[in-house]
Amino acid sequence: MLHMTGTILRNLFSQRATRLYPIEKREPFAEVRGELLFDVEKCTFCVRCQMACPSQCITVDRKAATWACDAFACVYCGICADTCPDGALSHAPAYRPVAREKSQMFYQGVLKEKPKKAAPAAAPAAAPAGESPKPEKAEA
Amino acid sequence: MIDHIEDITAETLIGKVEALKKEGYRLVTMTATDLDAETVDLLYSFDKDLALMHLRLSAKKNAPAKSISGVYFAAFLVENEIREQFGLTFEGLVLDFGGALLLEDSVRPTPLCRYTVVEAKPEAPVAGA
Amino acid sequence: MQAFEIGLNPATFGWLLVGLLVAPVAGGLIAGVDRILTAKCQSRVGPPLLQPFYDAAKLWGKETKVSNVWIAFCSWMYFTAAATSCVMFFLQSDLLIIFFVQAVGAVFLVIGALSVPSPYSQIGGQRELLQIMAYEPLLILVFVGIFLATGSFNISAVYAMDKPLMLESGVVPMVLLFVVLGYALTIKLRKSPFDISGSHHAHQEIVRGVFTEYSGRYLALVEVAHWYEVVLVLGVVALFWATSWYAIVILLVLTYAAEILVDNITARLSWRAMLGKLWASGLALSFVSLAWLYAF
Amino acid sequence: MPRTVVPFGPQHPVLPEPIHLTLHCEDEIIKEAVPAIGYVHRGLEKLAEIRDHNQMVQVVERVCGICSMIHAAAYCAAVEQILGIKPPPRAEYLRVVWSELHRMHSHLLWLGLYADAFGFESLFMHFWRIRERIMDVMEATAGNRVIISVNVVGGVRRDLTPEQQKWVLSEVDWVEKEVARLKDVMMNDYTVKKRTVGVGILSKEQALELGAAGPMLRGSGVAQDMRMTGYHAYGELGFEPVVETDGDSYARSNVRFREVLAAVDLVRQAMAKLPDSELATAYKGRPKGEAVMRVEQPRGELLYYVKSSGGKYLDRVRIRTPTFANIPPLCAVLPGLELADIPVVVLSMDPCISCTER
Amino acid sequence: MLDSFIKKSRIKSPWLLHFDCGSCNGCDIETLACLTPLYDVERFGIINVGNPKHADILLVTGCVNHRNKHVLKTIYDQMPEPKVVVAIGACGLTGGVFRDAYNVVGGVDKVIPVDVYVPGCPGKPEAIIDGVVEALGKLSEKQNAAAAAVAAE
Amino acid sequence: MLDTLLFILIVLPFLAGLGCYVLRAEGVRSLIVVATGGILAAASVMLYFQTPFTYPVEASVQATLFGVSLDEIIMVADFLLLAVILYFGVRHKNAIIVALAILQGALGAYLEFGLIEHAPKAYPTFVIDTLALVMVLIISIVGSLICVFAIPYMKEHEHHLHLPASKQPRFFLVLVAFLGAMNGLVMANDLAYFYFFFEVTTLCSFLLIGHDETEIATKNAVRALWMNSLGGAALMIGIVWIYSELGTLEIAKVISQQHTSAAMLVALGLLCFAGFTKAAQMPFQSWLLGAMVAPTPVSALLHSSTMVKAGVYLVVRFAPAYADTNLGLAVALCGAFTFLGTAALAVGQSNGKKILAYSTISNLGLIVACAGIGTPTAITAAILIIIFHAVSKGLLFLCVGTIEHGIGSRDIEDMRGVYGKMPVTALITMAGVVTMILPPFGMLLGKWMAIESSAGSLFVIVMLALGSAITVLYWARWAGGLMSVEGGEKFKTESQAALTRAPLMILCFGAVVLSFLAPWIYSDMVVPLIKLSPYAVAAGGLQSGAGSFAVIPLFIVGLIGFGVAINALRKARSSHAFDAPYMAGIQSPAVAGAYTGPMNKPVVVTTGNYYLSAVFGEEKLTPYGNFAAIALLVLMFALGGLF
Ligand code: SF4
Ligand code: SF4
Ligand code: SF4
Ligand code: SF4
Ligand code: SF4
Ligand code: SF4
Ligand code: SF4
Ligand code: SF4
Repeated sequence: MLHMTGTILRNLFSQRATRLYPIEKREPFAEVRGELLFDVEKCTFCVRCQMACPSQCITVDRKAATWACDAFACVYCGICADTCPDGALSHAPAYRPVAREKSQMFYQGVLKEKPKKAAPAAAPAAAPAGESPKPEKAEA
Repeated sequence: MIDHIEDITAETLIGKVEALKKEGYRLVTMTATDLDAETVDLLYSFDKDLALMHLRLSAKKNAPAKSISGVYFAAFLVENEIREQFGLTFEGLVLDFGGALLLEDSVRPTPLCRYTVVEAKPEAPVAGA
Repeated sequence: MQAFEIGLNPATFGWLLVGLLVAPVAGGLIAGVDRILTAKCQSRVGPPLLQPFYDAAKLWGKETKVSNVWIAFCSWMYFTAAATSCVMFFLQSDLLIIFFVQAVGAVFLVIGALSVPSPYSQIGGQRELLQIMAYEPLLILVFVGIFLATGSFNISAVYAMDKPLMLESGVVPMVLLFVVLGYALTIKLRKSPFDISGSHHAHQEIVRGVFTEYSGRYLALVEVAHWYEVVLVLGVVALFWATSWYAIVILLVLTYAAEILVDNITARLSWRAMLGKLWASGLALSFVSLAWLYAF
Repeated sequence: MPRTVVPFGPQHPVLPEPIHLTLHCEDEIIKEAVPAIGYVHRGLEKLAEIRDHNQMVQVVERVCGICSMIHAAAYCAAVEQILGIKPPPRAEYLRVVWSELHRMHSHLLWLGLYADAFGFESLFMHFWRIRERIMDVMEATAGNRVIISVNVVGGVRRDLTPEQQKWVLSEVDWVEKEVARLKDVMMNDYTVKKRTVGVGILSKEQALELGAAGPMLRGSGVAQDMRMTGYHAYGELGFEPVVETDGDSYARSNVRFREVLAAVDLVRQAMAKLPDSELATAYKGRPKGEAVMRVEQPRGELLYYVKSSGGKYLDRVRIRTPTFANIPPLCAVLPGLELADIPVVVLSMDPCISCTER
Repeated sequence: MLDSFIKKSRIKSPWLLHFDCGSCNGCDIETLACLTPLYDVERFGIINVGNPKHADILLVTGCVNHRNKHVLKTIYDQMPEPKVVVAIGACGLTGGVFRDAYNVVGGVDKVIPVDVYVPGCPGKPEAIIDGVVEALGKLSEKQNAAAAAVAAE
Repeated sequence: MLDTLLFILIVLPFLAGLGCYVLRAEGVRSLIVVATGGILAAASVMLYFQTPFTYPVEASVQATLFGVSLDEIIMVADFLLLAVILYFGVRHKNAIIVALAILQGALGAYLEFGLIEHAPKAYPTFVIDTLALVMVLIISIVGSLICVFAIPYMKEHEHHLHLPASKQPRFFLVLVAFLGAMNGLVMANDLAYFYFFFEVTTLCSFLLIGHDETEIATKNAVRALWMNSLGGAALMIGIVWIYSELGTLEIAKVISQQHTSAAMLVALGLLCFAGFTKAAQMPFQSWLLGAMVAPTPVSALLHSSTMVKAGVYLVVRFAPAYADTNLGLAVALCGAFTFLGTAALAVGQSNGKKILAYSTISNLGLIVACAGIGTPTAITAAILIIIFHAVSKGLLFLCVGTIEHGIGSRDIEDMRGVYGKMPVTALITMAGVVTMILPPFGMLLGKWMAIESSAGSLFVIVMLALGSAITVLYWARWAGGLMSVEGGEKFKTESQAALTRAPLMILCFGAVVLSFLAPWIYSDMVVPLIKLSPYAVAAGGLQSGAGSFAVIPLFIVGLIGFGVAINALRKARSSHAFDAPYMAGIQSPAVAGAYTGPMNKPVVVTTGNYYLSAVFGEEKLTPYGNFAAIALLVLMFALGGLF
């Protein structure tokens, strides 16, 4: 009946196992698939990521040069990043932070048919990069 | 690409299954695949000493199939599932969930049928509250 | 009971206040320490010391929703009875009566649980009754043992002695009785292996058993009443060596530590096993010790 | 005598997953138990009709978040069979490593839940504390804690560097040491035995007749373990199935307990023999044909049937999970138990409803 | 004074109810892991109560299917106010990888109001802790808003 | 004055009964019963102001009834009575009854004509001390209330049975006469009188149990008759023996000293044995359980104020004679064993009346145990329990009867949620249960005294401790079940015949108020009897060296708590925040009290108590219990005789 006693007493008198998150955070492991990062600069809107994504959460519009992702439906599998021929996609080591509202990743790029240095200044300014609140919200 | 498949018919099914049971085979599972508008492919899988053997049966959707749950009780679960997902009814099912094993009435009936949706739930005794 | 001396005798009045006000605070703190120590035993940090008070206050402020209004009635009856019995203890009243008053609370807790036709609460209520049935005879017999040693059921008689109760009339029977009291204590503290009718933890087959249908402020009352009861039972423990404050503290700490240890090294028993074990070994132990006390 | 009807689940604190049992009891003795499922049914076999065979790897991995990697490996192996390719040897060994890590974390998780089911909180806590080391290993080596997504059709996506291998071995050593410490508690503690010995007995004959799988079958004395068929690299590793004969909850928990240690051993063996090769075999075209693949999950034998006619999407993916096979035996042992035994016995089969219902 | 203590206590004593609403178990074991030594959410006063009548926070995992959506609604309704809901994992947020399956409703917020979303597949224990903390923030905001509304009247 | 009172208390019920029998009109019968009840109650209260008193010796000698000498009437009636019993024995072909009746007749004749020197009586026929007074008050007040309750009850009862001709006249004849016999029994100071009344109660109960004349009723009535005849025979032997030892039939003389001679102890043992049969102590419990087939007022009467109380009265009455002897110890053991054994048997029951029956026997066991212990505190306990038990138990029987009429079942499982249908009755029942088991009410006071006074006796105390725990179990679950109903918001109000409601209310009120008055009951009723004051009455509490019970302060605290609780209940009710019970998240939205179960069908939740039938089942426990009880009886005679 006393078989657990040793373990209990050892626990009692030794260092606790608890990591005091969020006060104490540890370094994430390298190569952890966290939040999806998108570099609109590199993207060629080839749609491969959209085709590969098992969760079907990426929408690429080749003509309008937009790239959108329902980040709240992403399952962090990393397939898109593996697929992307241009290295436009990567994963941060941490997950996307918790949120009170759902939102979408939405990027407006420019078509890079001729990879010239033409109109480089306009592009970043025009791109309303980042997140926009998703139109349909919780039916409260 | 699957070894040991034996084609059988609805008539020989029960006899064959009983024979397998006598030989000491264990029922692994049944698999249904929708072939076309009329037929469902039924694959019965058995195991003995780590080796698999299968029986294959083409069942007509509109005719009730024979249940093997009288021989292998464990078959009742998968047969109920097939009934619900493919609309195939089984004669002699020992424990009948009446098509309410997994799905609510509000869900499209027989969702795993690719070609036809079997709308009528023949003897559906589902009691609405 | 010296209740009639209230107002005449400042000391009595003081003890009344202790029983009424200090005891629940102490009970809540004990619960807090208990949770921290238990967490430590599991290599965790555990909640803040004041956690039980936060819990109770939060519950008090929740929306009140009940399945049957008798829950409201019964939680108050439980509270009143627990507080009364605790106060009576500090007024050095008759042990049996204190215990019977405490039983009023236990019975109303069960009646409240049974008043809702929810299977979990019903099963919890039935199990709670079985627990009462298991520990009640043991406690009565412990009190009889105290009576045999002191000649009275009144707590004042224990304080009137100059030797600690544990050493009175021979150590063996009193130690055995103390063990029997330990059984009852484990049930009353709702600790493993006897946390059968409703444990502090949720992972139980009957959800929260007897507490399932108590919610909001009614659950808060039940919690606070439980603190009173804990103090009461620990008070009985303290009687066994009540000759000095040091001894009382040491005895209480040791006993409670043992309870935490037992809680952490055992699985929960089923109620059949509990009844069997308590009636067989508990009654046997108390019988032996009482027989010993009679003989000498 | 009046019966108490208990709606056990779907929302219930001892049930990690939603399932329902209508229990009719007298004095808490179960007289009749009627199950109801469908609370986790998603219908993901149907997704094969709108996701290609590569995307399906990620879908089947999420059939169940506990033995997820094994699902994916089994599915990939089935598709590989149809394609007629063989993964490179290093990939086969790595699949064994991750499979066994999954088995360890799954069994540790289970041992904890099982302890909680009989009210042994500190034991639960301890098992889960040990398990966190495996989760770290998973996260560091595969990029995610739970759903590790290392499989692709043809092989694996991730490799283990030599430093990682060393670290994994040392973590596994620690786990082995800690688990071994708890052996006495699981096997000899009075209260634990009181709650598990002789509870929910499934005889060898019943187990075979009702088609039990995994520890449920091996706890009843049948030495059947799919790993004996030698898939992945198991054929090249020394492996003995763990078997107990009593058929009660105690026997089943012992099987799992010992399997944790056996898994440690398999990880070590696989690491020692890890061959050098590519990680994935390249292939062309789409699968056409059908295949059946069986592997041993922590919960027992898992069967994948995949059929494809060479189109963009597969025709059929059928998943027969171990819990699906273990439900009839469970139904057979419930009557006559005490209510308090229900969590113990249900857990002793280690149900995975998410798998069962897909 | 009691009022302000109660307010403080609400933040200090979040009892939670976890409901698996058709998840793959990935998110559930991560939620359960939060209780265990490494993460030990009891530090925040959290107890996993398993009974909606005692709960303050509802943690929901899974993609919600047509059978369990009724259960979800029921247990939400049984929780006494004030209460908050945290949806966990891609499934709980949107249905995740299963969104297009026939028996999936797709997201907790289709059935009950959700206060905090915890992304991930599965949500990591740390993220779940963040979610609970965020939910508590929301709870206290709700509380202040309610108090302000009362004061305004 | 006294003559009149005695006449009213003993003879009037017989006459009233005859009136009921002869004047068959329902209205007249009701009037007679209510009037008799009222007069009896009034007379008993008046008697209270006369006591203690002794019927003068001279008057006793010359006492006549309608001009005939009382002694002779009794003598003749005695033999007539035996003849009637003999007749029933023959009619029901029961050899035991026949043999016992003949034996008693023969012994009676031997006593009357062979043994007794018919010198003028030197002692009073009736002595009314406070013990007798307590009994008279119970019989006349509680008993009368039950008779009144029986009026509407029997009407409905016969309505249910569709009888061709009403049997109520005969029923009320026996019922009312029973009260007279009981009054006579408790006041008698002459063993011959005592024996006569004792046998009258036997016969009356036989007639009442068999009243419905169903097969089972007859069978159980016959069983009651033979068991009680056994007691009658034991009593007769005991009387003869005592006379041959002491040369007197005067009870006061017998109990004025402690007896230590083996012969006297065996004779007293026989008396106790007679008491045991009448009080249905184990192993004789079966007759009282069988008596449950009778209409509920009969059960109420037998259990609370008459019949079985005659048994314990006998044991308590003679307690001083065997105090401090081994016989006393053995009696205590027998009583404690019955207390424990029948409490355990009650756990296994779901039939409400059977639970009441076992509980009655159990409490009688406690009284017997106290009598056996025989210390002043123990006797105090015995008397207090007699009083409070009569009131509470009478109340509970009437409650069960009322509920039975309301829901058509006497099973406590069917009584679940009765609060929703019969709120007033359910609350009264609940109050009855509370007064049975919880402080500060009288039953618990008695139990406390019993435990404290038996603390010196190892086996007795262990059995009492166990038994009292078991008692809580079977009462509390019943009370809880009554309330078990969803919502609690709005229930239909309950209407009831005044003659049903009034006795319930009076008894309920009585149970509470009497408990409040416990300290004064003690000083008024108990102290004069035992001529000692083991407890000091101070500040509304009772105190002895061994312990203290602050009745009034506890009452006050209890009232405050009760008030707060009721207030909380009101608030909860008016807030209307009702919520369905927890059912794992699948409450059926459509069907109340159901959930959506397998196959999406609604499953109605039922709940049952735990009866632990594997241990506490009647069939399981009774053989062992009876065996042990018989062994204890043998021990009793052995102890009494040998030492
Ligand atoms: S990580 Fe996976 S789920 Fe997420 S966007 Fe990329 S492919 Fe889609
Ligand atoms: S992210 Fe990569 S894969 Fe996706 S569209 Fe852009 S370039 Fe193509
Ligand atoms: S029993 Fe369950 S809820 Fe309680 S501490 Fe243990 S794990 Fe947490
Ligand atoms: S068998 Fe269970 S653990 Fe394994 S993949 Fe399936 S669901 Fe997951
Ligand atoms: S067995 Fe359980 S944990 Fe494993 S895959 Fe199935 S649902 Fe998931
Ligand atoms: S989000 Fe991912 S891990 Fe969580 S339940 Fe869904 S599939 Fe499983
Ligand atoms: S229910 Fe009552 S009145 Fe009716 S027959 Fe039975 S005992 Fe008589
Ligand atoms: S209710 Fe009973 S008594 Fe009345 S008519 Fe019907 S059967 Fe007869």
